[in-house]
Amino acid sequence: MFMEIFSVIFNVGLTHYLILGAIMFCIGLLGLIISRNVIRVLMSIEILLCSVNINFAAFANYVDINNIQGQIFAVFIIAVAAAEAALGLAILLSLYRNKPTIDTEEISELKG
Amino acid sequence: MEFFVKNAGIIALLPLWVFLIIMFGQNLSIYENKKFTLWLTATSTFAGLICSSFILAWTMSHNEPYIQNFIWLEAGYIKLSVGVIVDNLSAMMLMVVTSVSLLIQIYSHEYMNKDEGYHRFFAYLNLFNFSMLGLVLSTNLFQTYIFWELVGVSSYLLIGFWFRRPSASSAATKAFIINRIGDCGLLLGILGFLFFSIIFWLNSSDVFLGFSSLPQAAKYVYAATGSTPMLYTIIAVLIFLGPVAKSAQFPLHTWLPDAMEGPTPISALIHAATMVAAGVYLIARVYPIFELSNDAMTIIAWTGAITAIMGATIAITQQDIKKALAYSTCSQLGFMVMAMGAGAYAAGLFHLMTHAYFKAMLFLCSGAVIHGLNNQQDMKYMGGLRKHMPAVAYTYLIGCLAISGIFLSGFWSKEEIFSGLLANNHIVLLIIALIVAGMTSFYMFRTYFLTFEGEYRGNEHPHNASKVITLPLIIFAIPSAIIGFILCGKFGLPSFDNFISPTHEIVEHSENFILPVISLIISLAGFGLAMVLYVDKYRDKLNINLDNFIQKVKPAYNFSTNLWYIDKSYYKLIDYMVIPVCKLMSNFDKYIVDGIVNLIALMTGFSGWVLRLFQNGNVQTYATILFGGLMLLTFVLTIYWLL
Amino acid sequence: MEVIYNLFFYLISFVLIISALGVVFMPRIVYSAVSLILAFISVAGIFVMLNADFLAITQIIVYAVGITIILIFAIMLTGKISEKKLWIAFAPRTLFAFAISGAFFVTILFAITDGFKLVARESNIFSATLPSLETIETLQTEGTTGIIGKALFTKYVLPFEVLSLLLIAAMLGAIVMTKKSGDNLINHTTKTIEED
Amino acid sequence: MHELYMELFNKLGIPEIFGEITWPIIPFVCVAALLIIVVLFLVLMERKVLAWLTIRKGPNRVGPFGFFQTIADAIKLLIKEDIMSKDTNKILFTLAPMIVFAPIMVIYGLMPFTEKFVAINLAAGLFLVFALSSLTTVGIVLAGWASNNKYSLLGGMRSAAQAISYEIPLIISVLSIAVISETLNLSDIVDAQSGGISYNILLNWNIFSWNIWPAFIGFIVFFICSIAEVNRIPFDLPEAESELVSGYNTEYSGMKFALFFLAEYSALFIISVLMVTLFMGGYLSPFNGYLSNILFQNIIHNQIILNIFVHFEQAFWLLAKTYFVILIIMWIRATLPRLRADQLMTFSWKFLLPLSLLNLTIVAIVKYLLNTGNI
Repeated sequence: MFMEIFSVIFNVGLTHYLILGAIMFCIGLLGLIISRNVIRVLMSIEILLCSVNINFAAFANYVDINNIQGQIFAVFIIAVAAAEAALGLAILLSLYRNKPTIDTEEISELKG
Repeated sequence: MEFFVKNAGIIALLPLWVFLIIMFGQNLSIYENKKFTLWLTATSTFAGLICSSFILAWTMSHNEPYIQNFIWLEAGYIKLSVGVIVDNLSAMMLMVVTSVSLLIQIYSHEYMNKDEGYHRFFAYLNLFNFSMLGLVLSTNLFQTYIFWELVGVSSYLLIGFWFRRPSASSAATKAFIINRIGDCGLLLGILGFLFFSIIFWLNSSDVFLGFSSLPQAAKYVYAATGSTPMLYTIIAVLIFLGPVAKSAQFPLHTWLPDAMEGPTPISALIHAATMVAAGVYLIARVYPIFELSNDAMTIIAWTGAITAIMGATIAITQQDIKKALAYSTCSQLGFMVMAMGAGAYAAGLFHLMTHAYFKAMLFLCSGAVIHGLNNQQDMKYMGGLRKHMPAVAYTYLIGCLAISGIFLSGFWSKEEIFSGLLANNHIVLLIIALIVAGMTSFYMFRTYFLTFEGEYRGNEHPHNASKVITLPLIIFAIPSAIIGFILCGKFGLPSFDNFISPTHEIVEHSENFILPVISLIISLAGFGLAMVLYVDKYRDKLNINLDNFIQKVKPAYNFSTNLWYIDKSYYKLIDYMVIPVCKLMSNFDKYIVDGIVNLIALMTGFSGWVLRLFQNGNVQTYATILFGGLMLLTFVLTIYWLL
Repeated sequence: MEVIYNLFFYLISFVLIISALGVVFMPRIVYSAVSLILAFISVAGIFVMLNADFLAITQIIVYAVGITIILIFAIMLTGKISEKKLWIAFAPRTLFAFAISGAFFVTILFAITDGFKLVARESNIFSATLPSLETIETLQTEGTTGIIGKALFTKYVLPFEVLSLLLIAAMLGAIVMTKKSGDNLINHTTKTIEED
Repeated sequence: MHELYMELFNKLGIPEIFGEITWPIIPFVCVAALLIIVVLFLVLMERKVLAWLTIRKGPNRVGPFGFFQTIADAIKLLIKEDIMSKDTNKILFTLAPMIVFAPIMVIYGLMPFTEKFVAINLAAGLFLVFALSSLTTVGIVLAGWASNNKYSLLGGMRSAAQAISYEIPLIISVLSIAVISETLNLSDIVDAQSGGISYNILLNWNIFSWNIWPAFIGFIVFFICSIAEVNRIPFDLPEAESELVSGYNTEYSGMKFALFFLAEYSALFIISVLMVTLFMGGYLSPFNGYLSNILFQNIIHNQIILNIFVHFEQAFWLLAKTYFVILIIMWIRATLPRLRADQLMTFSWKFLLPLSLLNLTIVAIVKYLLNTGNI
């Protein structure tokens, strides 16, 4: 009984990758919300995107090995992430120029 | 030759390109030389003219029309398409439009040269050319409608060309609104027709509303509405409403005289030769629909007749040279529509063609006169201009002879109309037509004598028109003089009837010489009356006092100068009927509709106030709320999915 | 071989999770950046294990180099501030964040394992097993580049083109936003040097 | 080879799994040894060549003609005190040289030195080479930042800007090679360059089917960009002595400096190998077939031994071409002055990038015409 459960857990399959993706997603989510530093928020967003990519690649490998469409989507996500990072930096810098802070607690221009 | 036919769409697209080039490039330095715009425009139109002549030659030898279609939009099972049709009718119209428009463009270069809106003018001109040629080349009613509207827009833009003048902008608005009434009718008619014939089109191999299957479709609709012939007549009359507005027929004609506020070349091109003729063209295109309903035909014929006589009576008393010509146009269009309605299909189109040339020329002559007198339009201040501008005077004379039906082209086309009316037993209409012909002759020569003969009564020093202006006039004089004779179909010459209506049964005219002789006599009588009344020499000799003469026929004279009181009654109608209703509706809108909207706005504002409490300005808090919601959603969905 | 594969998976996953946690919880932002590089390279390793060689290399070249350098530049350009220790926020939302991500993880885990069942996984769509050895063999010798390239230029050509537009728009946007007002973009460098 | 290795484990009674795990490490050990030797030789070569070009004597005290000079240098670096100033960021300061050095070492494993001597033969090897070589930039930036020295920081920033700018034309020019040979595998790229252009005598020499001919513009772009990528004169702005003291490695000494030094020279070597592999036929001989086949086939009849000779000959050709390229790079170092920072950027974006795109277009068109048989 114990050996059976151990072998199920130990032998890596799709589920393992999905769980890994979920863990990464939760870590990214955590970082996105709790960080006080804008740059760290950007980093957390990258982690979020990475976790999605892991899931895509895992599905491509286990479900759609002949067409690997998941990988193609991951390529798109990577490109979008690059654009997002560049724009994030640009926004950060123009923010920093207008109000010299990168502390999210101090940035509250959206207050309604 | 096949090449030109297969690429006939290019003729229409060339002006569009030129329009875009001029419109988007008019601030570039290259446009400081105005010749660039002229060359661009004239070259494209000339290319169109060459293509059109090849197409015309092709249609001479081919009876089957060439049709090309592209599906433009699909909505369910309704497929609407655009395309190109090349048959005798469109070939003729192409020829007329491109040739008239080329000459007028050259003329405009001189006429508009000092104007600041030169490039805009040419851009609009090209837009008009595009829409008119597109209209001519349309394969189906739907496409026709699109270009119909485009033609209206370019007409609107050009009437209001000098938009800083209040009269011009209000004239443009008037033209637009009145055309809207007609277009509304046309659209309703097309939709009604489509509604009854939709099953026919689905089974047909032709495109929806295609002209080539229109006769069968009309028969189908006639059968479908068989129990209520009234319905079919209503549809036909609704379709006819489009031409009524566009061709300035009786109830909706009031915009055309006002449209003379636009530049004179525009009056010549759009409001005399081509666009107003589009109505007649449309009647010709959908002739199979009208043919089936006698009531509709009668309505058309009588509308034409009333317009013809009304235009003629008003034109007699006009002092403004362009207004006189405008009412003359009205009257001539009435002639054509009357011919169409009476069954003389080819005669109407023949008159359309001849009229296009001589009326364009007449307008250009009047433009030359106005230009030469520094924008003086009133004939009171003209006279004796033959000495100052002989070329203009002689071409104007040729035009007058042509329109009055004294031997030149108008004679032949009018003669066909008369014989067509006679052949279809419309004796009343024939009498009206003959009277109108006499009046035409009278008022045209009245304008001629007032303008070019006698003593000069104005203050400005008249100067002669330049070569660029006179050259198009002289070129125009040639077709105005001879085209009727060439195509009359008698004396072994080619017959316009055979060319234009190979599919329609040709009405055999009774070859009598009485009718032409009568019409000639009547025209000459009109000419004589004008000479007696308006040439000082003869008037003095016969001792006629014009003012006394007018006093004697005061009620009729007032009726005519007040434009049959139509405009005034329209204004009264609007004042006492439309505006109160509008006020009522406005109040409804203000207090009830707005009240509901304001209530909703208040509610939104309140909920916004509540939601604003969540907005503390920190983006991450928003992210928390967002992901919290996402988490809840995921949770619920997972539970729902697994259980 | 299977055992090695599994061991490698756990090794890389461990490094990945630790470095991802490092990104979030490192007190100094530069360490976070270095930790991020490690995380990205680990993700590339995961891709290699999933027979996605093209994706792994793209991951390195875009994430581990491109994005990381952008982030390091951002750290350096805001140097004065980032040296102050801006750690996690002590605000009510931090508590919420822990709760939400925890609940999220549990929910996803619940969904993936079909209600925490360890054995009976055949019933749902995740019951896919490792593909056949020949397929993996061909993928490993020929690589996935060819397949992805063909797909990008045939089936996905429209998204691909739209993506190129997006990248251009992002580039232009970034340039316009970071440009100081009144800067002459073209001659800026030469001008400053001439002034010096 | 693999079986032999496993048999060894069997005989010694060690579980096979350790063999499986250690087997992939062996090529890296070989590569590391190769790397050390190459760098030792390159340093000596550079000093000798520069001396020759500037009519000096160069190192001539240690050993015959100063051949052991670099070994002495290496020993000096190893036993030197490792200084770290007070305000440096200790962790990153230590980590940076490793981040710079490690990817280059992996790239050595990807290179086809001979037909068989390829540690990792990947399908997308070419792509991986560029991914890894760009990783070094991160290390340099971190080194500059961790030094807590403004010259170092400037050097690091410049290096990053330069690397990113020059990587784009570099990769686009390499893309043309991928288009020509329809693969990203480095061995296949080399094989695709064999055979000449015709079966005629002389025209069947490999030299005529080198990629340098169809992608000549690409070769020029690649050559310039590769000099910039390894930060050598005239593109050595990150470590310009006259402006930035020594750029990002100003604060480094001892073993950490040695790592930078090692990385720099191995990058020079590896980029030359890459250039030779992509454009000049790699390990192939420029003639039709290998010389050793012709020379020894009547003397040695054992095919295996003959093959070993062929492998050595392949290594010889590769090294000969590589050192030729390195010689030219050194020659350029001795000849040209350093560029200005803005000239560097303008040159890359406004000149090299369009040129590389032009090259790609030409190659693509030629390839299309060849494939459709229109030429």
